[in-house]
Amino acid sequence: MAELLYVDAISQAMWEEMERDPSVFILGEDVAHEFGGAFKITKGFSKKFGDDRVINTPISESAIVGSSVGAALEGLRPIAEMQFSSFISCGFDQLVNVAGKAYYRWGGKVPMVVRAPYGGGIHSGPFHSSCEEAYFVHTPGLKVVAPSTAYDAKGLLIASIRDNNPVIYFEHKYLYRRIRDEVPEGPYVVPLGKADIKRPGDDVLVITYGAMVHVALESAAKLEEEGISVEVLDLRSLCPLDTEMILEETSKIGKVIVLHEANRSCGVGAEVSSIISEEAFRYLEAPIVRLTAPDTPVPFSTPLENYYLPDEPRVSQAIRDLFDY
Amino acid sequence: MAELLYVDAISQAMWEEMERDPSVFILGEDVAHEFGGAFKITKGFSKKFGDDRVINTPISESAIVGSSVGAALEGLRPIAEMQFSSFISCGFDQLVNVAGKAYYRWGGKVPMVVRAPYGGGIHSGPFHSSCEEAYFVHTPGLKVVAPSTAYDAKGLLIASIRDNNPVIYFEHKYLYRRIRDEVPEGPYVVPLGKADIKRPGDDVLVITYGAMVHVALESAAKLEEEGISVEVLDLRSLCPLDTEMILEETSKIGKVIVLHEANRSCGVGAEVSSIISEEAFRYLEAPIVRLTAPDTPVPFSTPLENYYLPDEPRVSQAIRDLFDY
Amino acid sequence: MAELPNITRVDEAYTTEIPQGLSEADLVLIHKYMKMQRLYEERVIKLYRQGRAVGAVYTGIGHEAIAVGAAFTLEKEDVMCAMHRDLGSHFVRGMTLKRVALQYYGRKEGPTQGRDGNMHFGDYQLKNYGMVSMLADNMPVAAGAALAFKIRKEQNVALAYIGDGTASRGDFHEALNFASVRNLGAVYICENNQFAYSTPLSEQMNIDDIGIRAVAYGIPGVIVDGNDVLAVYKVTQEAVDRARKGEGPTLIECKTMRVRGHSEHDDASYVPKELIEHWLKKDPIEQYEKLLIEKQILSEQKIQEVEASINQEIDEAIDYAEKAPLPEGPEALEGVFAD
Amino acid sequence: MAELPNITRVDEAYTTEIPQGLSEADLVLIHKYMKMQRLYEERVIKLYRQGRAVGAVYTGIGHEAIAVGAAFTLEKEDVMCAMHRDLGSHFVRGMTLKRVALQYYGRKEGPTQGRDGNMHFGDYQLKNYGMVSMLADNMPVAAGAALAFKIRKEQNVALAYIGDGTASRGDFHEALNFASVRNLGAVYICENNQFAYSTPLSEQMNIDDIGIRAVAYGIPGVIVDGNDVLAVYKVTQEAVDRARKGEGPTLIECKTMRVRGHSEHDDASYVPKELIEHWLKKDPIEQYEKLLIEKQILSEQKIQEVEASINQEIDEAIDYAEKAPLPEGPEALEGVFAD
Ligand SMILES: Cc1ncc(C[n+]2csc(CCOP(=O)(O)OP(=O)(O)O)c2C)c(N)n1
Ligand SMILES: Cc1ncc(C[n+]2csc(CCOP(=O)(O)OP(=O)(O)O)c2C)c(N)n1
Ligand SMILES: [Mg+2]
Ligand SMILES: [Mg+2]
Repeated sequence: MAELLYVDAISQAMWEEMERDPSVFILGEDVAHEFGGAFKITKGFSKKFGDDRVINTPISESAIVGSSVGAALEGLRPIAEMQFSSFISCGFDQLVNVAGKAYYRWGGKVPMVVRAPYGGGIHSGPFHSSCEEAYFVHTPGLKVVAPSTAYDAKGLLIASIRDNNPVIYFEHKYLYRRIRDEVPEGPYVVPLGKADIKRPGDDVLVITYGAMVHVALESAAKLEEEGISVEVLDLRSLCPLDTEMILEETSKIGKVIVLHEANRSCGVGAEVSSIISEEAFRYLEAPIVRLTAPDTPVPFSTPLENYYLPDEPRVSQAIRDLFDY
Repeated sequence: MAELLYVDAISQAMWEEMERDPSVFILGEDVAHEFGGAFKITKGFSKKFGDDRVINTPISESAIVGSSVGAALEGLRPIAEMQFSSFISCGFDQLVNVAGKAYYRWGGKVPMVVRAPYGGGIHSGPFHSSCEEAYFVHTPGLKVVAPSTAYDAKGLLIASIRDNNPVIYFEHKYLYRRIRDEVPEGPYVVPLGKADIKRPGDDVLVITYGAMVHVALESAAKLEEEGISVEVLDLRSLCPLDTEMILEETSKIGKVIVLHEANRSCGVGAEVSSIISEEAFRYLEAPIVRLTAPDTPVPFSTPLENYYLPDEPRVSQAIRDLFDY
Repeated sequence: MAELPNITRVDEAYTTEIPQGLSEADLVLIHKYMKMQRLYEERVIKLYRQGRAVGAVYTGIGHEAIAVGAAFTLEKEDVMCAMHRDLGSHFVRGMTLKRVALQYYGRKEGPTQGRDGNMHFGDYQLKNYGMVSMLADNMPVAAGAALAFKIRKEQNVALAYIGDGTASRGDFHEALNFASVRNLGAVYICENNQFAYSTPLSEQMNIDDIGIRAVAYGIPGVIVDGNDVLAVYKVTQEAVDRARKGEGPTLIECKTMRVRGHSEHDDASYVPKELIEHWLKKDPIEQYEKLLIEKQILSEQKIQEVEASINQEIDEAIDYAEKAPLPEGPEALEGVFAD
Repeated sequence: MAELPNITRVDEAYTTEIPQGLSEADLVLIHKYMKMQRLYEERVIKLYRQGRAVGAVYTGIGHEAIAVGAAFTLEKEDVMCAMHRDLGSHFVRGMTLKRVALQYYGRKEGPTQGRDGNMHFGDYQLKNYGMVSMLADNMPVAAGAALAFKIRKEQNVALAYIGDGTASRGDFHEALNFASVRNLGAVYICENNQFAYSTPLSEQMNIDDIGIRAVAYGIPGVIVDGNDVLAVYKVTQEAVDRARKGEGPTLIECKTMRVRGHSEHDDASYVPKELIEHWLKKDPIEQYEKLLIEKQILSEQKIQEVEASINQEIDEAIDYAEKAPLPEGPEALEGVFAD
């Protein structure tokens, strides 16, 4: 099996799905022609699939999302690219009120994917580093995924494209060219709603997703030397959430850290923490710890951003503290 | 002291602040002239304060929010009315990226209020009943309040107008003409960030806000007869959150229900629950229970909406169950 | 004012020539759908006053020529995105009075299964997209449907209705620009009824005609008398033809007047009485009936028969709806996601 | 094409007449600010290549006439909302090279205290609003500042820069419409550099001139050669005058070309070479220098002195910035809310 970069796994998923299914098409700013998108993820797609299936749009996020809804209602499967996830705010209304409510209100099926390159660690400041997933987890009718590996990136994107609902696919820019793992050629699916144990362990459970999975894995490797056995649970899918696995692992391990790089208040960490304290209270051996970014914009300057983002030393320390509780 | 309707307390707060401070002005759809807004809250304001301070806008929520930011940066104190809170989605980007980040990024002060008539129970379906507060609690740089009484409505609105930050003021449409309580004439302030015990009690703590405060009070009155002493804590301010009082009351009572009518996942209830389980774990005598609307749009038809909204019987039952835990 | 390129005005006179492609049977059908809208909405107003209808009531009384005239140009495979004054357009597309009544009563059997109310409905089978409250949100959606047609090389069109107030929203701009630059077969019908709730045109925009905004997108703009059903039909048909031929979108402004309140809880006291009276004299149904009688297509008596028959259908629909079961509470949880 | 009402075109020729109100000292200053932008940005490109600058680098090389020409019309009390190609406009308004360098290096002393990077800055004291990435978001904000001036009966204006790509966003429309209907003193400068990142105009819009969109709002539109600093100054000055007199907003389209990549990580291989070469021949600084020499306002030698002095200031600024302290990590938590 070939090792692929995270970013190439995303390209491959779209390429294969577009080959397989003529109803899949791509639209977004700068996605077409030789250029192939700000991150070159659709490079070569125009040549292969033609101008009708790889569409450059004006800078109109609301029209991008809204017209994706229209095309999806007509049975196509649009993949809309936000140039950076931060700009999803400009298409927010169409996502929340049109995409998210069509099926519930009048049975309109909206099989569409919005790809949202998100996350920090790349020195890009408030408008190119933010994490928006919680907004959409809070919104009924939208599914939300956030892969951490190339394997998951491909499988989740294929699952998202085939899903009959609007899916927001948060792909982490920091991982694009930093993460590489084995990815089968040809289509396969990582089902939405299934978490994955990225590393099993006994003493402390770290529940996380996206780039923070790798921070957690770093901590786990380090703490193994200190005799602490850390399990890393990668949520992968934030809506639907794999409540079952969250509760099962919690009940086995009893000490939980929820880790993410999004802002803290009303984030996915809050949701996971409260599900656990509602439904696995009696298994808890210590308070559930949330380790998240603070409630500030993502700052630009390196020391500020480094402080802002949870990192291995702080994650490891939190694990140690919890282990010692 | 005069008893005032919730809706009239809102009008009075704006009226008095506009009399006191020439930098306060109002803008929004249909707010001006004899008409005075969809809920008549600014009726009479045009006559008193003139066309420059009570401004009808086109249907342009993004321009309403964005121009409020501009006017606020120039030292005015705009009060922008969303006709219904649901339409705040159309001004979301300006709120999140412009209003919320100006001070952090470059020191631009944005003293503005966005009034957002929200909430269900009025048979208005998905687009006129929704609750958006969690989006903004999750967003750095925005303050969020949600009064439950006429007294708080006035005092919190005055505090919001005087605050030097963007504040989103969620006023509950269901309470407009249903709630009436004593409201002093003349300006007073209910400080942002301070919760309020609406009814003290010993056995079970219900933490809530907005219209659900009254549901909780109904349950508390009812359960008193059954010998269960219920405390009702009204958050009033959702950001900043009165963490101190939440923890203090939790540590005294030990059994907590968080109640709201917004969608469940990543809602304010999740935040409160996880703060408690992080910081008051050892005081908890039972799992924290969240009682919220489900993760669906707000349905229109009466039986559906009644099922959707937490109500006295279900709140009471949850309290009984928790009491018996 | 200098004439603008690619802007057509047909707002002067009432059309008396029958547009090509409309048979006598069509003319009668158009009349029937207009009448269905009028009579049903008049009934709903009564029900509302009696406290029998649930929720707010918006009517399109006076807008029937636009609702019906524009929708009548569409084929089955076309997509329609209506707004709150376009009940007649739904009838044109096959919606029944019974299902509309079920919708207004929040019944399980209705097109939204009680999940949404009054005009907030659509029908997937009929290709009528569900109305979204957020004004102008249907415009990019219609562009997207047209995009799907283009990608699949189908010659269908997507038609969306909007109001004058709607033309101030960002999505109006993004949709028209996108539809234009991708040359999509979308037709936008702007019902300029001179008010957005309480706000007159003069506080919404600094121009006299919304149709001229087409200039900003390099597409045809048409300004037409919105109380003249045949004129509305004709210009829409031309736009639909262009769209089918791959000649891109059109913006059509239909001038009319909201002769009642914004909704039934609004007394519209902010509207000058004379303005309403002026427009009531140009009632689209009365004018059309006059024409039909002149052309001997319908008689007074026949019209009364049509009314009676519609009223009976309305009676039955309301009766059926009032007795039809409501959804059960827990059904609120169903249908958030498609399988 | 028929001429449109209230649209002025001054895009044919290079202006050689000195606009009223500009003294010789002004002309020299304008040159200096343009040069400061050019030389600083050229330096930043070097630093970027050496890996010394943090984050992305966007330049306005070729846009200096617009950045400086438009900003030069403003008074201290006016508000300016610049974009990412307008470094020169900040210099006009009093921003120093040193503080800009501190910004690029993410230093504590910089205008955003390291909280944001490169062109994403503003200065509250100078009334330069901080640049927001979301294109067009600055347009309603400028309208709001103008609204404040109107409410307080001050004759200040608010000026916002945007790009051609920006003109596709909903906020473009909402802001222009709102500014027009409330008659606000806002001036919008659209820098049409023919590309939005990789996307040429032909894929952004179906019209030749963005300036004509003014028609949709009933306001003056102006189309001007964006490489002619005096022409840009002149039409902006006229718009600013109108705004001060309470005559409402103006949309000015400045035609230019992005002669480099979108940012320094973009090789712009999608741009036809000839197009760039064509525009490089019309370099705004070279053209302006030619004029100044012709008019004997500057000499070749004097220009070299100006360059040398700016370069020295840049050396000092970079040197200072490189040595200046970074913020401390925990400072990330400060300053979310104003007291
Ligand atoms: C984005 C948005 N903002 C506000 C509203 C509230 N609202 C409902 S109808 C209406 C007036 C609509 O005016 P217009 O577009 O002219 O349509 P009309 O009702 O006159 O037919 C308003 C402001 C809304 N539905 N959507
Ligand atoms: C709302 C929004 N969408 C996408 C982007 C990403 N983006 C940054 S610059 C740019 C191109 C801007 O084009 P234009 O407005 O013509 O300005 P130019 O860079 O050409 O000066 C894009 C798409 C953005 N900043 N804002
Ligand atoms: Mg209207
Ligand atoms: Mg450009």
